[in-house]
Amino acid sequence: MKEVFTKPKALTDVPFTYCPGCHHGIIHRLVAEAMDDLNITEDTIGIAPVGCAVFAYLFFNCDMIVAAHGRAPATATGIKRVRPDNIVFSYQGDGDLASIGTAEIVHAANRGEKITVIFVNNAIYGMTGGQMAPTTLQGQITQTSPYGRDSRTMGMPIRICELLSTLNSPAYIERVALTKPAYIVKAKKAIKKAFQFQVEGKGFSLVEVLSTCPTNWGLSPKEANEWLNEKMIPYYPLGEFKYVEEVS
Amino acid sequence: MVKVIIDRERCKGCELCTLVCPQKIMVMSKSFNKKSYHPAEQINPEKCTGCAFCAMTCPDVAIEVYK
Amino acid sequence: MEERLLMKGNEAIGEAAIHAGCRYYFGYPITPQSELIAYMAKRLLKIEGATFLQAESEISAINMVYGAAAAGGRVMTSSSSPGISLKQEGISYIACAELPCVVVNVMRGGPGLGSIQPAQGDYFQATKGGGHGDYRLIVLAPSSVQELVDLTIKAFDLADKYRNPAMLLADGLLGQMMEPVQFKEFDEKSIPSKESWALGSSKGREPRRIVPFDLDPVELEKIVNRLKQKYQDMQKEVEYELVNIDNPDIVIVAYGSIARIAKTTIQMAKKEGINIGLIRPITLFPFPYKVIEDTADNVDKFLVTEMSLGQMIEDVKIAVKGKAEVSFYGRTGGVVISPVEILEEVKRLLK
Amino acid sequence: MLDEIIIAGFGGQGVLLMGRLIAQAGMLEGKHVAWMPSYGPEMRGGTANCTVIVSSEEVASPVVPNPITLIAMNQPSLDKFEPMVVKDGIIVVNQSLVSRDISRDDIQVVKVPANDIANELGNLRVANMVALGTYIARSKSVKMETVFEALEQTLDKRQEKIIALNKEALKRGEKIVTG
Repeated sequence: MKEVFTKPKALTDVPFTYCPGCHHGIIHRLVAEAMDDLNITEDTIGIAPVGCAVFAYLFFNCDMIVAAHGRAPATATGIKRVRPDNIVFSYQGDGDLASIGTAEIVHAANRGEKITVIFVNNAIYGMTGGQMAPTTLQGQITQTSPYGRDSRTMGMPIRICELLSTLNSPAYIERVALTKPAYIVKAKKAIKKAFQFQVEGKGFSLVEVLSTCPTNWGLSPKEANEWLNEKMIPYYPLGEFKYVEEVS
Repeated sequence: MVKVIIDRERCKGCELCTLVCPQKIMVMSKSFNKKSYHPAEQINPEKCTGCAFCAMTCPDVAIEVYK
Repeated sequence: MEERLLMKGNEAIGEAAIHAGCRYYFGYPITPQSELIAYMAKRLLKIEGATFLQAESEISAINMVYGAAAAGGRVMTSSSSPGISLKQEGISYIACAELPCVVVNVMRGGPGLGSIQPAQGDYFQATKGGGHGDYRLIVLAPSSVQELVDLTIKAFDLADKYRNPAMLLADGLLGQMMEPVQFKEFDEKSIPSKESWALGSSKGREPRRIVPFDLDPVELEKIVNRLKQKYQDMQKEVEYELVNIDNPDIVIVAYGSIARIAKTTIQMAKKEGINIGLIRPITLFPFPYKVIEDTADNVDKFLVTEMSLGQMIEDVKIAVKGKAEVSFYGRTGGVVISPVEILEEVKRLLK
Repeated sequence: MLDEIIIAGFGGQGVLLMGRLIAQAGMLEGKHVAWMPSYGPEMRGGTANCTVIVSSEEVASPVVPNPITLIAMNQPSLDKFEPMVVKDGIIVVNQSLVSRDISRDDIQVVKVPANDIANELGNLRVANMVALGTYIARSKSVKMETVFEALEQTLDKRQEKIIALNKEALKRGEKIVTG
């Protein structure tokens, strides 16, 4: 029989540690598929963040390192500068990338570091139990916005793709979602493209993946998908924000 | 002939596969696995078109599809 | 004999690092070490394959060091007191991950933003870990521009030998002053290969994972105990200088630039018939407890002088074990002690 | 031999370079030397000073509270450092910018109209070299030829004219002492 769909080789056999319905697993798989497709697994060095994905180092069949909270782009920079021939990716959540690590991601992007960033935006802090993230939607209830996020005192949710697209240096930036098979197909293409850009030495690439956190949102996986479609996508529009053919 | 293999022990019963199956032949089992989840299972396998949407959407890489 | 060059301390550190094969530098400007970052830029940007990067912050810089060290690069960062505080989290990670790197601290007055004048208020931070958790740095304390060179090179070698961060603990006085220096020939082949543990291509081997944590406390304790063993092994690296230690009236214990100032005090005292000895720790971690203890068997007065409220004195007291009286003289906030002040204190103690 | 010198003046008068040349020359003559600048915000427009030690023995403290020699390039520097000079020490004072007399009578004073001479040479910026020339002639801590050599090593070799002008200024300063 012909394989239509099997587990990518760039994933280990270790079962994911995520909650039922959490999109991290899908994203891990898409990253692994991209590594398989481009035949780069043996040359890839991955960086796990602090957050739910801290265990990502267990799941990928390549060299991995765990970075300090928010500092993955800096750690990636150090690795890539020493090993420019390796493929370096960081995997970061919204608290990690868009709050504590804002300076690191902005400056790595602005320097045009030749790295690939997978940014998982689920609008909440997962590992610490559901606190407000910089990407939490207006009115969204979390442990630290118990009456709903109030933009008058807590600011508006940060749109990272839009923010980074104002910079000159990034080569490729796209936002995707995973709530429908069609979206997953697009997300896979985007993640592969982000790695492809690095293989071709084109520069900094980032894919923001809108994802669910059923546990901390207090929704079933099905309801979480619906909430993401109805609430998140209108505020975080999907699509390509930056695509530079040739980087000078 | 399509063959869908579900790793019952990897499955966490999130039901996402049941939502995307165009043939509505992915359902949740009444039995439970060692982690105490009701794993997904396929009914009426002859109706399966092999679109692999179930596998694509599975967050735990618990589904494989062969043709 | 190698050529003598008149070099500023900060620049001498930079040249020594490059001399020792350091090809990766990440830093952020701060007085009084800014000549060092500028020097690294000037030199490394002209070396093919090397990296000089002015990071967005000290925090980023140390995490770039973490990445570069994990990838097997000979890597350095430098800063001064407030900037070193910002690096502490990263240093703790690097220590836990057992990666080698060199961190230079050209100390200035503190606490807070402090002053930009020379001080020694970061002794505790440097020698007791500095960040969170049970760990230690190798800490070397130069007291001349030549020693800035020699100990920078040594810091890289010890960092590699123990796979542990090493700190060069200088101060603004040493960083800013100029003295003649010589560079001994350095054999780049002496740099140990990192291919057995560094991240890179996993072709033909199992993928590697550098993980500075373990959520299982029993497993984490094993890691920390392994570090402890390493710190015990480091004890054999103890280094110190003894001056006039045969039967002195009193022994001064001082490190870095203050030890040099104390040497002038010793010369001045000699003219007045006072016999002062000096113990100058060159390694602050590991600390030379034994030589101080042995000296305490024959001398009943110790004077510790520091540009702080008194930090190293605690280690001296541990070493002396109550066998002698240990006094302290210090200035803080960036005020440099003069040889005369120390002499007056010695006379007061000998009365 | 030992000289411990504090050189002080306005920022921009080139006092750090004066000290650097003494140290460099001392090193070239095989002596022990140390050079220590004041640093910080005062360098920008305020006063600047540096300490230089030239010695036949190893240099212990690079910090010199009581210099053997003071080169005071302006009045505030004289006011600040005059009381610190050791008994029987030397003060080289830039007469062009200091109007008052030295108040102490236990030290030797050498006056040099550094800015006036520099002005005669057509470039006020070499006033520092005039004063340096005077100091070297008076103290003999290093030889004038070695200072020339240090000058050539320190300044950009392509600026031959500047080097020549600096040497001229050093010689003019020397003449204040040698006559």
